[in-house]
Amino acid sequence: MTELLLVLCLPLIGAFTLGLRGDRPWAAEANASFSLLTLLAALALTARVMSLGPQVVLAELFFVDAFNVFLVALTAFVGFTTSLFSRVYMRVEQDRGRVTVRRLRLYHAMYQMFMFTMFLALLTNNVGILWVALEAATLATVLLVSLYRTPESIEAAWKYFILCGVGIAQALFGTILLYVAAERVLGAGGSALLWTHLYEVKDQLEPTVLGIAFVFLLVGYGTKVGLAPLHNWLPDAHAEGPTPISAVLSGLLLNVALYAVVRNKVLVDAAVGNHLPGYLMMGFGLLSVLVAAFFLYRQKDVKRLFAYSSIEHMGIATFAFGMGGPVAAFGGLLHMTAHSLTKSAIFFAVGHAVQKTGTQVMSDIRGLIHHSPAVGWGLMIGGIAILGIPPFGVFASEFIILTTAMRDHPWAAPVLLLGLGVAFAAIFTRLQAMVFGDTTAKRLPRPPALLPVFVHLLLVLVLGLYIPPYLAAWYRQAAAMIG
Amino acid sequence: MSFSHVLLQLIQGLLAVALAPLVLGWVNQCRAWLQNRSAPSLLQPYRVLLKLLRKEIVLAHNASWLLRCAPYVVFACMVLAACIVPLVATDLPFSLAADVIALVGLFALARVFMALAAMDVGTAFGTLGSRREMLIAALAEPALLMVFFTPALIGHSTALPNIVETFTTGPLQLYPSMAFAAVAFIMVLLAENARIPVDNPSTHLELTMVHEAMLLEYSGRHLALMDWAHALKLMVYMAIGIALFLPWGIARPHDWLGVPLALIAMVVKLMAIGAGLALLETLAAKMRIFKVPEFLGMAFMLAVLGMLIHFLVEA
Amino acid sequence: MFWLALGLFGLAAPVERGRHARLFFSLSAIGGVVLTVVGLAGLGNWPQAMVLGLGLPDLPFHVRVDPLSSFFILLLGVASAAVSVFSAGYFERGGGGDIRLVCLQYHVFLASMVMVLVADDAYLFMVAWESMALASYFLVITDHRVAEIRRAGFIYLVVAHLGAIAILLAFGVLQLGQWTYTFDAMRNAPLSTGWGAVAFLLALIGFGAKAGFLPLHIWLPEAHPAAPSPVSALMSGVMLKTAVYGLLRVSFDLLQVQVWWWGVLALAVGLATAFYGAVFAAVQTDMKRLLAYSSIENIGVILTGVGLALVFHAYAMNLLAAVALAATLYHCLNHALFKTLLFLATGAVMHATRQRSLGKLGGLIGRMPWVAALALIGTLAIAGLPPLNGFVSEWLLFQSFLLSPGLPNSYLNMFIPIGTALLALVVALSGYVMVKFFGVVFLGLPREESLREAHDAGMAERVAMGWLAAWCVVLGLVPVLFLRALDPIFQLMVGATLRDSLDASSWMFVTAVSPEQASYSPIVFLLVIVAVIVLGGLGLRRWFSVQRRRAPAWDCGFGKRNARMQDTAEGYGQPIKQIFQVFLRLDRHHPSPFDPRPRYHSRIEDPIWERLYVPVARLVDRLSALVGVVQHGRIAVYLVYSFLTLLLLLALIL
Amino acid sequence: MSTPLVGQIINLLAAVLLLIVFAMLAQRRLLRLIHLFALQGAVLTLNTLVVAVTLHQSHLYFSVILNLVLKVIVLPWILIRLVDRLDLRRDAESVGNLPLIMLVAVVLVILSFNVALPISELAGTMTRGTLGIAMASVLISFLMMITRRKAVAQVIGFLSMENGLFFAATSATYGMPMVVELGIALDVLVATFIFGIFFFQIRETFDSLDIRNLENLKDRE
Repeated sequence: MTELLLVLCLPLIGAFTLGLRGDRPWAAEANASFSLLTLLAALALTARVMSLGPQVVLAELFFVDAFNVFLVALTAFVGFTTSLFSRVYMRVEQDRGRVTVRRLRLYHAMYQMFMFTMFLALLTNNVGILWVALEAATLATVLLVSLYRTPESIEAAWKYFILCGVGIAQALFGTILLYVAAERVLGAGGSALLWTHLYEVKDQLEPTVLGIAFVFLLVGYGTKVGLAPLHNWLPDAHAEGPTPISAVLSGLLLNVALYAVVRNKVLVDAAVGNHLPGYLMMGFGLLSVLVAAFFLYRQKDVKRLFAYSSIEHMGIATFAFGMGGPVAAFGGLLHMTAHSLTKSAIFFAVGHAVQKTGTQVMSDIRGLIHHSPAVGWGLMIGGIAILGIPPFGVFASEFIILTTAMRDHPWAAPVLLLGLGVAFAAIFTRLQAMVFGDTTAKRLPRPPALLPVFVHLLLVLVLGLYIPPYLAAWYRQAAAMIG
Repeated sequence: MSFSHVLLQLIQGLLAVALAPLVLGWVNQCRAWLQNRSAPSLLQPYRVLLKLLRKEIVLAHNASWLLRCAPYVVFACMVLAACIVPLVATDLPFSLAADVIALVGLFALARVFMALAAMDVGTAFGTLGSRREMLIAALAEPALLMVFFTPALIGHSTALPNIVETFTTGPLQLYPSMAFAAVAFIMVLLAENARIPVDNPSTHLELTMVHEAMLLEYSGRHLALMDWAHALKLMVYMAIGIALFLPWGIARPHDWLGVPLALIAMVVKLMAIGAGLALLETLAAKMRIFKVPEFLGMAFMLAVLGMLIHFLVEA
Repeated sequence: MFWLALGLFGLAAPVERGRHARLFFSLSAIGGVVLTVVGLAGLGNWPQAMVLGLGLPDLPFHVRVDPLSSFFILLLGVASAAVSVFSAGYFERGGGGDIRLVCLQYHVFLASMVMVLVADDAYLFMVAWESMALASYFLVITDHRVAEIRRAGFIYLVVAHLGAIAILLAFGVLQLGQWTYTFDAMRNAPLSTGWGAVAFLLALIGFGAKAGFLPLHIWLPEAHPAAPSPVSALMSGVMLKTAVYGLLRVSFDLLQVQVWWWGVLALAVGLATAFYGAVFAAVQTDMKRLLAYSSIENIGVILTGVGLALVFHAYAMNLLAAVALAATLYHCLNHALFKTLLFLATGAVMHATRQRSLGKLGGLIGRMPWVAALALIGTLAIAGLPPLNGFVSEWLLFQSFLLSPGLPNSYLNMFIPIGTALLALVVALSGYVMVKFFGVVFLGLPREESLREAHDAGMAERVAMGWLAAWCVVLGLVPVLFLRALDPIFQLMVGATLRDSLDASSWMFVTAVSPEQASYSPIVFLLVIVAVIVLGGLGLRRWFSVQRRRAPAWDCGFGKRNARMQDTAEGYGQPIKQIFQVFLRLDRHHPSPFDPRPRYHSRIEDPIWERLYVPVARLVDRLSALVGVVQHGRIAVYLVYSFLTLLLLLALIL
Repeated sequence: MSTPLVGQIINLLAAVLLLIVFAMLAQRRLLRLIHLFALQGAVLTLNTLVVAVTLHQSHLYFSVILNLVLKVIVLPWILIRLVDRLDLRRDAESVGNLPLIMLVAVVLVILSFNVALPISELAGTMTRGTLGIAMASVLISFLMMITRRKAVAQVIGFLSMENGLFFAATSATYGMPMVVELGIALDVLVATFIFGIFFFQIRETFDSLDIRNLENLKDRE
């Protein structure tokens, strides 16, 4: 209860304080410490939920169960590490005169605001509020994408804004339809939009309406997940914004959007009966993997490269959830976790690499391990992890997903094989060229913040070799709930 | 394995080693007659060997130990081969030590040593000879193996004594497949023993020679051993041919009376084959080195045909 | 018990940060010896399994040692012991790269190979498998400033990863959903023949990518020359065998039923690979490339044996299957021994001369007698000559080929013998290749002045190579004893025992199925040959006492003979080039007769690279160009995408 | 006041809404577009009011006020202020191939009617017939966003899409729960502000609001 409120309020308070005082030199530290407090609160919350089980609080306004609590913990953690990274990163940007103090204030305030929207989206019990939160997340990040005020960044932000706005509007329509269906069962008024109530009656809801509703919801939230062909905003936004923002977009926003999709899918699945939603998600997933793979093959910009790899991995996770069943769902959850940890770590490393070489063009980044072995190895290991090579967590999830796919949906296996193969070749050849060979990197005034990178990678490594029982228990509960 | 067996084994081995130059002499004599030249005496090879053994050894400056070991190894291999092939009797203790495949391996060992030794000094001719030798061998081996396949199928064994047993015991039976195999075997024999048309044993014309080119750096007893081994090899091949294609007369196990008869039979057969060889060499002309693959390919085809015929007609 | 060795590797790995590379390498050498003992011991006794705490939930790491895996552990132990000792000397004298990193990766590599061999569930197997690939990749690009080396490493890892995905899918077929990832569960999984075939094909592709079956071999000739010699030795000698192990494990252990055409497929691929490798090895001019292609050839031979065993087993002729399997396993071990030995020899040569191209070596037998002598043993062994070990496996393989006409399938009866002939050709060609290798490197005159001050290998190197050479000889001389030790494997895999045929005659004689069939005794070979040499030598000295004289080599009276006149590697391969031209992609350019400074050069390329991989790459290029158009840049177009998606889905759902 | 009459009124208003959306789709002049948008908001409010009065839905009154304030007064006011600041009063743009677009719009109307049919059958509200129109106006606003080349016009399309959604909410159900309504309204408001900020950013970077300048980030050489 209190923890939950803390998780929600701390970022909000942080947003306002930093909005007012964000131009002070200690802003970055304040940002980090707010994130730290949030993380502690989130941990307390998870501890509570682990001991007492799912809870619904504040007049059914919020609820916590196995599914969202681990996402909350993950979000808080990545938020904290990213704030540590951004502390150093933004200082360097400031030294280089790419951002003014006023913009830094905006940056910090919006960072906290974004975290708030994430937690709100995860914790709310109300389908409508979930929508509101996700829209707000767009609003919070869009100004950060255009933080540098370069033509490209403004263009990217504009596209991000319009595409996600439109997409999310479809989601609202879907939500309305959902409400229509729910109202008949639960009667008018607030309760008809509460997950807790909806889940109780999920098999009495009207199939056709929910079918149509799901289409709108999938297109809407799918835009934010970055499923092809709705993904076009994603690479631009990732490439042009500040790197910490790319990290949280990839690591958190996509996850939360996928969370929304999955929640709705469970509902619709139960109502519709036939496996249609699952097949839709599988289709989107496979398409995303393929399209992303071929895009990866032709990238020149390092941040775009990893943005597309996010699309690919979101595709894999979507495919997993589409397959359904406890095992596949387990794989999907594991994949979400491992991906957000790994990808944010990669973006940290990339950020430092870009600052060292002063370019995002991969052909100009060479031999990182000579001047800065830590950054080089960080990037290398992160890349290896994200490419699904053991003993890292991404491999564990891909192992589960691929084997299950081979068993239950063999037709999908060749597509996955092709997609993963092309993606591997595409990413690895660039990775190798950037890390090894003769160097083009320069020294930096400030030592890079590599702690986050290696903490993340360590966690991913652990996930690949040993999943602690309580975590496994979470996963299994969540998987049982959504599978 | 009784004492008599060991004795028999020793006799055969020594006999083979002793007779090998004679066979060579006989072939040369026949060839001389056929080309109506005045023939050298039968014992000429012995005289040559003796002369070489007495001569001093001249080694190139950068000749290594390999060059000096090779002749002994090659000679030893041939002696062993001569001990294994049933020449006069089938129940030789050593014949258990190798079937035809192992025999091929034995020849390969000798060949490789010869080829390596030829490369040792680093003259153009040595390497030329060694690479041609290895090439011919590489192409001859498949054919040889296919030749062995048919009798192995008939005799359900790759051990020469057993094959001889199957052919000699029981009613006389005609195997058309064996005819093909025999022709193929003769072709392989010509190639493996550096005879015309593949190689010319009696020339030192640089561009055509194969076997002789490898021996250019040898002198004295080394050369003697090499030549002797060469003669032995020819004889062993003939003996294999006999064992496979006209084994009648070879002494069965435990009939000691058969041994003298077998000796006579062997001499006759060797003389016949030698004459035939000489005839072939007279009729054929030396071919270009890159015609050899076709020649051996032909042998291979014949052997395969033999095997197929066995499957179609006899099995 | 094998945890001792494993722990040693595992422990050696993290502690690497010190600079005492020598200490660690010798430690791991001891580990190798321990593994050897463990493997030998494990051959006899029955499977013993255990479960580790790590792994996925509900899927802890299962570990199991049965005769098959302990055989490969033995193989790994023998080879790694030698390589570690060698590396102790090699890397100290600057093998290139950061010694500590190399040390770490080297031990991770070894440890992961052990894990692959003992893994008993799909997950652990895949983890170990990929870590193996990764560690070896990093070892390959130790000297990553060179562009070709990076390229080689890249090709290697991509092929390896694709193969790994294929293996993963194969396991996906074998498992029955719901976390049944342990091999035990897979063994008992009822599987339709169709699915079994899918699993087998996936496994063949996956493990083939690692082992280098045609046409997945292309990484091999790139990666082996790129890596430091000890690493190439390990990769070629041991890592390829882990792929064979995987194939055997899946096809004989996990898959319950075999279908005859699987075996035929394996047989065909194996023969093609072997032939291909032999021909290409014959025309190489770089000694490590040559050895790499010869590895491809040997792997082909091994696969041929696997194929035969599969065919026999599919027709329930288990005894013959056992013979074929014996040949296969024996050849695995042999190849691990002599290929490692030869790669170490090249390492020593490169250290002494800084040369890798055969065109620049020669005459080293005088400068490096030790290396030359040990390399000679390896050369004779790999050329398949009695009485060394290489010949034993080939003899067994030929025997099982000769037994094939018993098959109840007349097509196979007629085709398989022709395959035998192809095998014979391969064996003979490998003899050709090895004569070329040894002759050009060690014999003749030094082709460069720099070679005159080449130094012989150090003590560590000699010990390492001596150990391997000793194994070659022993395994060559007493095959029976070793085959008896292997017998549990045959009982486990094909449910037949060779005991009676092995015990039929004395320990000196190997027999395939029965003494009447065929027998072979290397001991007799050796004894007679030695006896003749000794007697002959003594006799000659006794009766004909002549003196020996050194003189310049005979140059046909030409008088200006020099090192450049002797045959180069290129020249030595020329006849093969001529005869097998159809299989090679070679661009040759002859000088015109009026050329003042005539130069002849010819380059050999892998046709499969041109005909298969380049087109695929082009296709991906074209597709990605196609896809690129989608990312159009115009926001309206993007809106249209989501608009159409929406309408499409609506149409779909109504 | 008998229900059918009310129903007719509501249907009438719905028809008017559809008409307005078509008009917006065709409208070239920016200022007119804003006026139309305000009008759309007004009609929407009226419609909600009618429903509220007839059915005494207390919370609908609230959303009536919310609508009135936000969509009729505030947003248009902001937009007009922006237009003044960016002096776009005279601004007009060419709207591609108008007949074709109209045709597509008609097709969309038909489609959305059919999609909405099953839903409106089981929606218990008396206003259910208008759900099709709501969906149609959403899709047509979507179409408008696709066809427009000026940032402002695109934003107006976005806002009118929101209107359509709101209309859908009132017609299919009697409005969403209060919290959600508030949240949505807040989002829309903030969104408009941010759009405003963007106008200036775009303007000062590209010195034009033509979004054809924003086509450089792409993946094709």
